[in-house]
Amino acid sequence: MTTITYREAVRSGLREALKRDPRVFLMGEDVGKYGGTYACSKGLLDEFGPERIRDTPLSESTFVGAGIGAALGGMRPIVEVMTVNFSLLALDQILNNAATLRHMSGGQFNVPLVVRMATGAGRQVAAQHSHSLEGWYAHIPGITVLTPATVTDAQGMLLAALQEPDPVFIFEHAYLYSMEGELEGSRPAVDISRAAVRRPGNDLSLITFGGSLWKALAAATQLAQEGIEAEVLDLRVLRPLDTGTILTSVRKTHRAVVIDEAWRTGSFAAEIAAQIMEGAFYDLDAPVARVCSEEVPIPYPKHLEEAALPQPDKIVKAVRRLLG
Amino acid sequence: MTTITYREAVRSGLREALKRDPRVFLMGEDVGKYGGTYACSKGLLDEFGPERIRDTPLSESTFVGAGIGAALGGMRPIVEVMTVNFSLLALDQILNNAATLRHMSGGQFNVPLVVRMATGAGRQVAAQHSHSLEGWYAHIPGITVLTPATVTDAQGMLLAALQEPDPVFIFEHAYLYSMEGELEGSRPAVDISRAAVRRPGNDLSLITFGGSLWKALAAATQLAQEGIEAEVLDLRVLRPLDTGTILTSVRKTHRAVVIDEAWRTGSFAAEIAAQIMEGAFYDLDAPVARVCSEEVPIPYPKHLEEAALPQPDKIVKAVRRLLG
Amino acid sequence: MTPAFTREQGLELLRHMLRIRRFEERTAELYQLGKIHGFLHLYIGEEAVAAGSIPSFTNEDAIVATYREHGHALVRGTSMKQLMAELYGKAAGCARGRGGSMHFFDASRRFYGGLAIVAGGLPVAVGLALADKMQGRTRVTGCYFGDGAVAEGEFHESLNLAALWKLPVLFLCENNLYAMGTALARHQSQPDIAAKARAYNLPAETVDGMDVCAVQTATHQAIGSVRRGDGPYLLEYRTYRFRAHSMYDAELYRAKEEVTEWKRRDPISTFAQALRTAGMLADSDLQRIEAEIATEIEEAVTFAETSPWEPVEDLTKDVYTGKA
Amino acid sequence: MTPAFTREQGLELLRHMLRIRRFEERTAELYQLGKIHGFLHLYIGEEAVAAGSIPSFTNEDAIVATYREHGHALVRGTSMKQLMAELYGKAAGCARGRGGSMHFFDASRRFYGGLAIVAGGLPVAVGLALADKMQGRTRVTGCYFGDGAVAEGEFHESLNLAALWKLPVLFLCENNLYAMGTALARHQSQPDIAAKARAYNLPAETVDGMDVCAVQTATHQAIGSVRRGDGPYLLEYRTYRFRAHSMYDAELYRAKEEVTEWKRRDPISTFAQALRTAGMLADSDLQRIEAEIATEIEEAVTFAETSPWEPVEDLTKDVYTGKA
Ligand SMILES: Cc1ncc(C[n+]2csc(CCOP(=O)(O)OP(=O)(O)O)c2C)c(N)n1
Ligand SMILES: Cc1ncc(C[n+]2csc(CCOP(=O)(O)OP(=O)(O)O)c2C)c(N)n1
Ligand SMILES: [Mg+2]
Ligand SMILES: [Mg+2]
Repeated sequence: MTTITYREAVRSGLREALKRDPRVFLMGEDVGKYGGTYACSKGLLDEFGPERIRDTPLSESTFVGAGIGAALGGMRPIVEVMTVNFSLLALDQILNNAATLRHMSGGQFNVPLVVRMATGAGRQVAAQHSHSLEGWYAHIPGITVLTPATVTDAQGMLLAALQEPDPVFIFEHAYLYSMEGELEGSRPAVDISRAAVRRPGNDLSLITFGGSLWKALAAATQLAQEGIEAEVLDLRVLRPLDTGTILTSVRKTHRAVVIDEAWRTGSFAAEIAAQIMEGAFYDLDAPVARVCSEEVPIPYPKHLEEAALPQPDKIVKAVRRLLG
Repeated sequence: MTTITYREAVRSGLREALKRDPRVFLMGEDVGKYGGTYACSKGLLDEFGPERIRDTPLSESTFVGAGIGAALGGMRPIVEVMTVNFSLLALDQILNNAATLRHMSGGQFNVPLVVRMATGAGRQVAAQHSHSLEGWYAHIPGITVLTPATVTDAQGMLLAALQEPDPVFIFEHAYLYSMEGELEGSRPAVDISRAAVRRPGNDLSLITFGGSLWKALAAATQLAQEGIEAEVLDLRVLRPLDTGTILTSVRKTHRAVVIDEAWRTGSFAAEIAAQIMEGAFYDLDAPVARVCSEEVPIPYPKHLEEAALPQPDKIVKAVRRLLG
Repeated sequence: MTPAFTREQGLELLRHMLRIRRFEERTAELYQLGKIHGFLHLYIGEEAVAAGSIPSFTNEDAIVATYREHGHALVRGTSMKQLMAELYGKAAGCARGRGGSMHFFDASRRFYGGLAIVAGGLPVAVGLALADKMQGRTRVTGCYFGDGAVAEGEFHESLNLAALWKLPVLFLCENNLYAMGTALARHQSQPDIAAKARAYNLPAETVDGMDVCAVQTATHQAIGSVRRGDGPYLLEYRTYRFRAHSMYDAELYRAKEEVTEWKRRDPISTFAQALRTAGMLADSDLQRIEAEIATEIEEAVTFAETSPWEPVEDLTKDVYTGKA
Repeated sequence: MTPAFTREQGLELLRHMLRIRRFEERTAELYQLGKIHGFLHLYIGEEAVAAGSIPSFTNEDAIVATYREHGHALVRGTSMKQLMAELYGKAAGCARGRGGSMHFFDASRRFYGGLAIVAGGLPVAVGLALADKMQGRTRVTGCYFGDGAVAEGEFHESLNLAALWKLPVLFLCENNLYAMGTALARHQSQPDIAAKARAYNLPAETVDGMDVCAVQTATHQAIGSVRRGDGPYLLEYRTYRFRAHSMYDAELYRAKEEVTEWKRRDPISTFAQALRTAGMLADSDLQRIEAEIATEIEEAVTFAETSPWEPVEDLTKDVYTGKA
């Protein structure tokens, strides 16, 4: 097993993808000369040249749309939208073209497009740069939504995504890029249909994804010291959702807390809670609880940002309330 | 009481607003010479002139952003985004500017902007013109989201919205424009903080909003013939949500079905279900059920479109399942 | 207007235009009869553009069009039966009936829609051209859009990207002087669209869009330039729509006289007259062509009437590739 | 470069530039010390633009700027204490500390941000100008943005709308030749930005942005034109950023020699030299100014260090007006 950073994992996934398939190329703002805002594509321009590592102008709608067109035209584009915050500018192309073209054309066309973007808060970059909108994307039929939380997934999900015939969106939590982890397995290919149990436990289920996984695991460690064994689920794929694994866990533990960095109202955590109720109501010993962000544009100062976001201690408190 | 169409109700609300306050003006695509795609502003250009009834170029991001700026500058703009389908192009302005400016500026600025748009499916206009994205908007802190379902609300909510110091989004279901209804009360001013019980009942709660209200009422009528008395709740305001009224109803009926025209996964119906679980878990005799749209770009042919959307018979079936 | 072609070529152009005209006249009737639903945007008056431009593309080239694309699909060669079935919403339609009038697709002819979000096709066309360039193919992508689309940000972004990367895309602006009810001078501060294109260092030309010969000559030349690798090109066709924007439109925004004036320049009758003057068209030719078209239309209607609906069970087929 | 002003005026311009330079040098140190967090974009090298342009606006005029706005706020007159406190995230900051470096706001000076979505300020500025025009005020709105913003759709839409409606807005493009790591010629097919503006029928001029006198003259004249009601105007200032894009940037995208070359044109030293040559600046003047600025900075740092944080209880205050 090798220890690498999440950033390096993304980079090695990109490199591997570019090597494997000549149809693969990367485009986005500053992916080339700059090396990527988060340095995920550093060195790739030198290695693969400007035809395959393409710096784009600041035109999110058009370079995402161009990714759709290039996919229709037989390429395997990886489009980097620098962050989810700017992806709103491309949302029309995503919802109205990428997600619909296959169905709308009666199955004649498909759009094998991969879009990567950084997401999430926690780095004091304030209201306009701290969104967590994965839940919005997970609402869109026709696309797949991935949220790698480990270095293995950061590398392997990209490669798996490139095997899909339909659009895949990969949300990389910006806070994780510098995190180190162990790369599992020798071949960088991972399943992208199932949730994963990251820590087994019998007393309750902590269900989460992306950057919040590590907060949930920290909470679980703390709870273990109090004798509470939490099972920690990493959803990994928000659409199509692996409801089976969620229900299996909750049927065992009878209690669940969903952790989601999005604002609480209308969060994807609500969907998880609703599905648990629909599928395991009679197994529940208590209502499913949610730990989400406060309903506020994320503020800059550390103390306020921390107060706005889910944190291990808030998860622990929610668990105590649930059990108490 | 006067009988008018929903369209006329919107128009009379607009006229009244323009008369009351010289700072009010209307802008959007084809609101002027064309009279509005749904004829909501027909005649207003003649009555109020081109300074106050402004046709814009096709530039959703910019004319919504200009509405934000005009609101900051002391005006009371009503921006019509022709339909929710095109509002994605303006979503960056909405999320990153309209919704955040007050908080982000430490309370120095506020944005008294009203945005109206048509929403929903049911008129065979196919995948790109049939979205129901109110749930996405209801996720955004800093804005108010209204979904008038009656002629009284179509007229009165607009006037109430113009009294708000912060941005208000009004979603008019396109299917309702031709619907006739009784205008309640002599003064067109309505509350925009509370949900409304549109039909009282004790056996279960049908919770919905916008265009689906009429489907829920139709289902309730049918259920009544079977001796089942459904209470029908019209949420009216999706943000800030009137959770109290929802919980009061469910605590009485012990069962609920939420009806939402959005795609099921990640719908606002999930939020309602989650809140009911959080607030009334021990009052529930059965899991909260959802009747939403199928997870498919809405198809053009009538039989497929009907199959994709919530319908009275699907609601009735869901109720039978819940009770059975 | 002296045709620089043989009699056969001249008659072919005339036939293309007449086929569009008669087809659409019939669809308008069928709409009144309740056979066709949703939005129906007629191309009548603008036939010279599709008829004069589409034949200059090869089979390998790609076409991206708008919701006003009946003419483009007809000239491109999709069978009238498939198109009529699509308008009926039948499974034998060119998009399995899922899209109707606004969403024609035909993979066998590289016809990528039928896209109904104004300007939404431009980025996609840029991407198709990018794929061709990266794969070393000498194909051209033709992207049709209206004058209204010129105001949208995607026009700007797409022209810049195409010109920056010297992509083989031909932008074909069908300037019919109105975006719905908004006249060109009321939505463009600089109404000369070709002049705009030049601000991206992109060659551009304004063409008389009522003159099928002028359209053919200019388009042929422009496609040649693009195919040679000289980068993108824009053609602005000055044309006029004789009918309402869609089937619901009171046409409050333009004077009857203006319409009458433009009808004097009817592309079909003026071209027929020119052919007659050149001795290329006899009354019997016209009768024969009209009769053939009438038969084709009848057959298409019969086909559409008698062919089956897509079964409801297939509703979500093709949302994802290979999944029902 | 012969100053056409009095000694006092000359020294004032120099002081403005030096204040920005020294302030930012200090913020860079404070960033390294962990006092300032998040993104910090320095303006060093570009001081002549803010110093030469902002004073030509009246107190009644409005300013909309970007995330690189320290200089603009300083020249506009917001106290350095408030700005430093904002960078620290303290409650006495110009935005209660909620925004930090990218989000300065000051209602008393009509300073509307500090907006961090590239090009997102343009529509807002257009709207502010619209409000002024509708209310018959002769105010001007100044909108600052970078060369990178020119590629975004909102640039296009906003220039069109402003020119179409003859709105009193001055677009001030700070063309520092790079959008992050992407050089102008690699993001614009036509790198002459003033030429682009003319394609909207909007008067435009390119100005030497390293020469504070040239900036002042051109800006003064342009604001006059806008204020007279002649409609919008665009100024392109050719300038250069001496530092990295933000605090994280390996500057892989430009040659050291290029930076050195531009540093020879340092707006501060060249202007100081010109003043000296004109007999307007003595060493003692410079020492005095530097000393005053040093004191001001020390006081600002002390103020920021010692002033309190916003209490966590106020986290959601101002999300909605009047609600906690
Ligand atoms: C982004 C977007 N905004 C608004 C609409 C509604 N709409 C449909 S067609 C149209 C006018 C388009 O005019 P133009 O581009 O000139 O095409 P034409 O209809 O004249 O062929 C409008 C406003 C839309 N479909 N997409
Ligand atoms: C819409 C959007 N896309 C991307 C970014 C990330 N980003 C921040 S600054 C920047 C470069 C902007 O360059 P320019 O407009 O020239 O301004 P400069 O930084 O040179 O002052 C980018 C890409 C953003 N903030 N907004
Ligand atoms: Mg048009
Ligand atoms: Mg720049």
